[in-house]
Amino acid sequence: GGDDEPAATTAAPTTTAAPTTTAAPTTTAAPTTTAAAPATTEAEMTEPMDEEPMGPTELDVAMIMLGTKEEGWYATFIDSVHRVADEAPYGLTITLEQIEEISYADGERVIRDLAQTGEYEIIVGHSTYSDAVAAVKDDFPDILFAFSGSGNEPTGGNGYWIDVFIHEPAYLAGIIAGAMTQTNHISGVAAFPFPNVNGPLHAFIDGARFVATQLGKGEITFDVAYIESWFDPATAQEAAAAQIAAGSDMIYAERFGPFSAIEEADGVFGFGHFTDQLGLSPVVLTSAVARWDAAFMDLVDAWYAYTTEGVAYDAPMERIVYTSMVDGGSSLGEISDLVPADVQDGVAQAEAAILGGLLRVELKTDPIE
Amino acid sequence: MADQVTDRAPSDPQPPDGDRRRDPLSMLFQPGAWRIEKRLVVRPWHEFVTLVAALVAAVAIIAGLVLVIGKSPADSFAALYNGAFGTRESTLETLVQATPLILTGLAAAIAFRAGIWNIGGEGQFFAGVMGTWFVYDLWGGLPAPLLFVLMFISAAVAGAAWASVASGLLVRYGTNEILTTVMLNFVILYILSYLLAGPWQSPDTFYYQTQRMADTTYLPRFFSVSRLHWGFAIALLAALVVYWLIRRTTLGYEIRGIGSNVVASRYKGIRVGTVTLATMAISGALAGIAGFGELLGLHHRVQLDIAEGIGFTGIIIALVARLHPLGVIVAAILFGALVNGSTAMQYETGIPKALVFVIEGTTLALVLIAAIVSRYRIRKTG
Amino acid sequence: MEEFFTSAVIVGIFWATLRIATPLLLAALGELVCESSGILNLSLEGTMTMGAFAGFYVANETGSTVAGLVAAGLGGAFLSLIMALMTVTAKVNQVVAGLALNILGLGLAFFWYRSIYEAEGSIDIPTVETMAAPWEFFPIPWLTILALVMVPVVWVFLYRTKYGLELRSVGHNPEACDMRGVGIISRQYVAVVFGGVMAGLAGSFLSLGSTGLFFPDIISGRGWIALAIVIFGNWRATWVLVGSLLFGFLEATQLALQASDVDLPYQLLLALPFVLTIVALVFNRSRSNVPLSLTIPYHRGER
Amino acid sequence: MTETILAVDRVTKRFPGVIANDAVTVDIRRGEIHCVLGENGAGKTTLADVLYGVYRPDEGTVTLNGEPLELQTPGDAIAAGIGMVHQHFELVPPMSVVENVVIGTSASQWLDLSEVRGRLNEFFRNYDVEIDPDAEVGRLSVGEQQWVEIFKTLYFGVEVLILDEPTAVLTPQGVQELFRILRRMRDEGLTIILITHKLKEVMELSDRVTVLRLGKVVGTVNTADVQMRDLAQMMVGREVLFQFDKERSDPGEPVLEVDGIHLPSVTGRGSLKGLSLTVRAGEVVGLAGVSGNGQNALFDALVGVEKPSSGGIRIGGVDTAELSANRIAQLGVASVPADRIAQGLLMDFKVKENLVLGRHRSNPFSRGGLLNRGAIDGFANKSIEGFDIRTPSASQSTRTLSGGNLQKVIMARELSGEPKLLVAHQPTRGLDISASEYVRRRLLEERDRGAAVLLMSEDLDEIFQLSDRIAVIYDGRIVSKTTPEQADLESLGLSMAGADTVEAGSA
Ligand SMILES: Nc1ncnc2c1ncn2[C@@H]1O[C@H](COP(=O)(O)OP(=O)(O)OP(=O)(O)O)[C@@H](O)[C@H]1O
Ligand SMILES: Nc1ncnc2c1ncn2[C@@H]1O[C@H](COP(=O)(O)OP(=O)(O)OP(=O)(O)O)[C@@H](O)[C@H]1O
Ligand SMILES: [Mg+2]
Ligand SMILES: [Mg+2]
Repeated sequence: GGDDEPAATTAAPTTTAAPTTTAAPTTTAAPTTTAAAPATTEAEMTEPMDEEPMGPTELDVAMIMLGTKEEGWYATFIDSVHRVADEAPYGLTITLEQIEEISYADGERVIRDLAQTGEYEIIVGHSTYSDAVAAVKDDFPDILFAFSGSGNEPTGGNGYWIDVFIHEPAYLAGIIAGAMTQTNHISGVAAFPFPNVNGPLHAFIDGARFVATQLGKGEITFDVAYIESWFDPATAQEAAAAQIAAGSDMIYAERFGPFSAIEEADGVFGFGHFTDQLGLSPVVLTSAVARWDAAFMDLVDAWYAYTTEGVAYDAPMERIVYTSMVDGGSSLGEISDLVPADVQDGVAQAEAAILGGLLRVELKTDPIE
Repeated sequence: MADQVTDRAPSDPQPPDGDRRRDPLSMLFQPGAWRIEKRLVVRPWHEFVTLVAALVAAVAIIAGLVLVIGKSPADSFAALYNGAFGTRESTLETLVQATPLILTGLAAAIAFRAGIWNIGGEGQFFAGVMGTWFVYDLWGGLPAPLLFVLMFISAAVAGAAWASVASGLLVRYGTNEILTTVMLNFVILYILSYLLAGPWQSPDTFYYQTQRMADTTYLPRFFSVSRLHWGFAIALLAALVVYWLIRRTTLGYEIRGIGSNVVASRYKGIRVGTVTLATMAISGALAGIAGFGELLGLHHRVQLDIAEGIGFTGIIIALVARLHPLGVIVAAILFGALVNGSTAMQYETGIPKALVFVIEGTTLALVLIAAIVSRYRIRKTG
Repeated sequence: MEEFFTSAVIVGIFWATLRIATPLLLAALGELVCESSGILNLSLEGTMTMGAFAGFYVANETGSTVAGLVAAGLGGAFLSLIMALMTVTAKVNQVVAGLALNILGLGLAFFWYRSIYEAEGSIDIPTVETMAAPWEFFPIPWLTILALVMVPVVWVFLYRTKYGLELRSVGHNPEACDMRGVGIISRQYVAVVFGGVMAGLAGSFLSLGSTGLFFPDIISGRGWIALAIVIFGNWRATWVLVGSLLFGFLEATQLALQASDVDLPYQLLLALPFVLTIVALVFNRSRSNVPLSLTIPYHRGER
Repeated sequence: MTETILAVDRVTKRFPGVIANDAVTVDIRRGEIHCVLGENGAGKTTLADVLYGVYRPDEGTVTLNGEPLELQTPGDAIAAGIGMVHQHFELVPPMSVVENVVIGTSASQWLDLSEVRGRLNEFFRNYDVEIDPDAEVGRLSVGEQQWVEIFKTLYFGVEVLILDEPTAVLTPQGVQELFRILRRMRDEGLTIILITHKLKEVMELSDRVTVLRLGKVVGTVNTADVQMRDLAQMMVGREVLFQFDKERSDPGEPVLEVDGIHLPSVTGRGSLKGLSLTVRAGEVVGLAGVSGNGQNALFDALVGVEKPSSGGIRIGGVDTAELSANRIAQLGVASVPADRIAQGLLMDFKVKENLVLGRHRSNPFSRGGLLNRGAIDGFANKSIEGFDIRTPSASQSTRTLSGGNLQKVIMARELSGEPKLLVAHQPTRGLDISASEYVRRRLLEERDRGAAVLLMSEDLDEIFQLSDRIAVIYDGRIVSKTTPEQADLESLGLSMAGADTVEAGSA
């Protein structure tokens, strides 16, 4: 129709409305649908009733990790991506490429190379890589970069910073611990004194102290061992063993490893972190589970809006953080049968209170002791 | 031969087996009258041929593994090459990888020249990083040129100091330096971790990391497209300086001297202790400068995993380069190419990261063997 | 603070010391024999990783810890066989060969693991039953017993058998042995591979003995510490034992301190074992037993 | 007894750049003592090593008792009944005598040292030698180590025994002792091949002699039929003179004054127990003694690598007891160490670099910390010229130089500074006649120039030839002093063996 166009315009003053009216819908449609494929306009005009899937049908996500994907932090993220993928938002087929063992030092190079392959629409990593994202993101404006965790600095633009807090389920776990401890001594085995590490630990002890006072069990002592590594189960296990020796009988396993030590001792129980670890060991009573579904979905939305409507990426200059079980950032894992019914009830009540907004679990991120 | 074994007194059942025939590899070379013997002179093409053979073997093995996991070797090697030298960007990125390795390679080379087994390049690298940050932390406000000089000196001094702990113990108490340097690698990481958790921790992040440095302290880059920074030039310069030091100065003479024969050196009045201290100081300083380059050239903030095995890789590079300062440059660049190429391979063709290590390890092992094999020849005799 | 000295804590430290020392002791004893023959094997880190994986894999497949241990030994033997080929046969510089094999060992184990367990998120993290304790009164994995038993075994082998004597002679003066018809190559192969088997077992203690998991960085520096312990122990089995226990004790203590209310910057606690090892070494002034031709390759009839 | 036990037939052995054995043909008869005579590098050791399975010949055959001998390793040779005592000891220093003997011989898998110790003591008693079977070999004197080497080999009960220059480290009595034993062994039916380049020994001991030169057999003769002079000619290929005609010396001021120094034994290099000694300008003082009596310790103290615990050393009037090695060197002290490769040279260095070792920091060889290559090259070429060092170029790797040439490098280096004091320890050890002649002449030239020369040697001929005065060291002290004119081998040998412990006053 390119040739008639000048004709139409010249015709306009002379001839009557007839041509212009026909022209009207196309001309009005034109600006809005420039980004979209021509098929869209046809769809709109022919069958406006039932919507054909529009725009992209595939979303390729690349995820880079400091360690291996067994590590809880990544495992739970991968779980979330799979859950989201199963729901196929916007009818998208979402695939996840996982790249392990990329050190902070290599982050920028790897992220840049990944972007250059042009295969990935979203590239996510731990917030260790935020520096790398900051360095790379402007060279690849079409790609959405994201990093998760409490760590680093926001980058804005197409660099999104997402996070979740799991102190609420940790609090609930603490209730179990406080109710079940014999020795009034409970512990945590953790990586580094970071906020995402300290938050749940504080909540865990608060939950425990809460019930302890309720049941008049008296003062609960708490200690945490930082093993100075994101993944060293052997040391984590020794740390737990030391705590057990020191009289602790409820151990919050912020890292992999303690359960095998706990299994050795009797009357000692553990709590999982990040992922639902009930299946990992018989001594696990429950887990504080991190859920990235919502956060990841935000990324998908942002990307989709950008690709389909050309809505510019505009990452907020602070974390997009899902802080509670209410907004879906976290949940309490399955509870072991070893937990007495009345305790389970107590937990259920507390959980309800949290979900109902009646109970606010305070988030403390300062190092313990 | 068999009868000779039976000839032996039954009282001594052990057959003599010091000979090459019982030596699996050599058996391959021992049909009849063929004989392995050492070359009096090893010509470049000897080395070249064996090197090529080694690379072919490496390629074969890697191709096998790639097939095992059901990927295409052709694509994989294409990706490997592209990742290493395929484009101008990747070539420059390879040089970026090589930059710290040249320096830690030199650090190892000069120490080994003196017969001192400095396995502490890793720790001395971090000492350099800490030295750089220390100055920035105190006098970050100074005019850039002055600040650079101070940071550079401080990095070198810090690396030297950390190395001197080991050499001091070695000279004073004869404490084995392999042990002390290995141990000190661990110690300094904990010290750094402590600093990053406390005094040095960036107020606005919770990681064990410092604040990001002001961009006035970024080392200038050569091409806008790449990350190749002045650290590379510094590394090349360092290689020339070390070469000159070893060959042209009396200190270099004495360094090689105690490396060649410490007893004779002492008899001829070389102060072995002093030279040992000097050598380790230089070695540590080089590793420290590597830290300076990585911090100001790439990362701009101190982190615990700012480097991964750079010190150890430096040792490999030094020995692959036969401790020759200029050879170190080549070896480092090739290693950088191997690292980048194989990571590219990883996401181009979706092979697991694990295979990257296998590729690096296999190639290294075969190249090392080739270097030795090239010193021998097989001759027909009798 | 006084709470720190409760008997429970002391007992805890005692067993923890043994547990932490076990992999170090196994690896260090193997390395002791290896170095006695004149070969410095720096690839312990990689060899232990191989053992940790091989043991984990087989135990996971068969459900038998013993089978796992055998596999771990073989896994270690495999990498050390490459080490022997490179250093004994091809006479590659031992330091660089060791470092290269560290990379290779880690890679092979990780590669193998991945090509078998394609873990997807938290669903299927493979685990194995951790090793049982031998007796009621000995509440830690029985591999520890083996490690302790290996101390006198290695000592007797090195100092009370003909083969051990010859192996040590090879480490001091291979030419002298060659001139006596003592097979150098065979002995060095035996020593290196023995070291590999021990390192493999050491690695498997971490996967089968303690955590029931495998992951690439499972060794995280313990191989290096074992190497240090051999030197610290001045190439004597008994002192290697002392070194391993000392190290285990310090590590256990610092973890116990963290579990107590004693308040110290924990990084300094973590650094303590390494510092004290150096200090101990400085004050160990007895004559060195280092094998005189350690790292020096032997070529017959060359000079 | 003319039956051939070992027949070497046209054996050729090449090394890169050298033909060490060139179609060598020898027949060894059962129960004879057969000397193999030749200059350094003539190919003696190589021949022995071929017979012992260290090398496999490139061409030619060896037959033992008529059977072709296909040796792959020394182990095979031992199995076939051939034993060898090497020129350079093959011992494991940190281990005891017994353990050294056991290596490769023990029958059982379990070590039974007591049994070996028993047989060893028997041996030692039998040949009356004083060695503690449990002593650490590294701490034994060179002479004692020599015995250990011999007994190690005999322990196998071999039928052919090869000894490669075994007498280098023995006293005259020691040599006599050894020869007595060797004769006895021969009479007991053992076949002995003795490698040497000392003509006296050949004449005294051997039944037949084979002379090698440059890898070729010059001839095999019955000892009875020849004169020493003939052998010397066969060996060197020209006339050799045996006596130096050196004119009397006129000693000047004392240059070296050692006054009762004590030095505790460090790393088995012997100890000094109040040794006093004076060497004047322009004289050669010969220090005779069995190795291991403190010569090493004295050498170390004089050049300054060890500090005496008490007593004084004055060189040119300066107290050097506390000075560092290179400060002492700067006083004009030159030294020729006993083990040229271990103590004198950097084998990885170029020849020219070794020629300036020790003076590399001083003018003109270095300026402001930089090596002055021009000066070094110039000096190197001059030295190579002046000392007739056989090397392709000044930049040749020292490693490939021959023993004699290595020694020349050291002499050139040490003498170039016109030293006030020259301490020479075993300067001709392992060198052949021509090389030795050269070195000795050089020492005398230094004396005549006015240098004080202290010559430590275990070769008494050398001591007699060169010395103006002779002192005997025993157990870290000077036990007797004499002159070549007054002294006779007999008494000297006795005091070397510690017969007279009469402390002689300082000279
Ligand atoms: N392993 C070797 N590699 C190269 N050349 C060698 C080797 N061994 C001996 N040669 C050379 O072969 C020749 C013969 O050496 P050989 O040691 O047999 O002489 P020799 O008669 O024993 O001398 P000496 O009296 O010094 O012992 C010499 O030129 C020597 O340098
Ligand atoms: N390792 C070696 N490799 C190659 N050639 C060698 C080697 N060692 C010695 N040679 C050759 O053998 C020659 C003689 O060496 P050797 O050590 O036997 O000295 P020599 O024959 O005893 O001479 P001299 O009489 O001066 O001591 C050397 O000049 C050198 O050419
Ligand atoms: Mg010679
Ligand atoms: Mg010889």
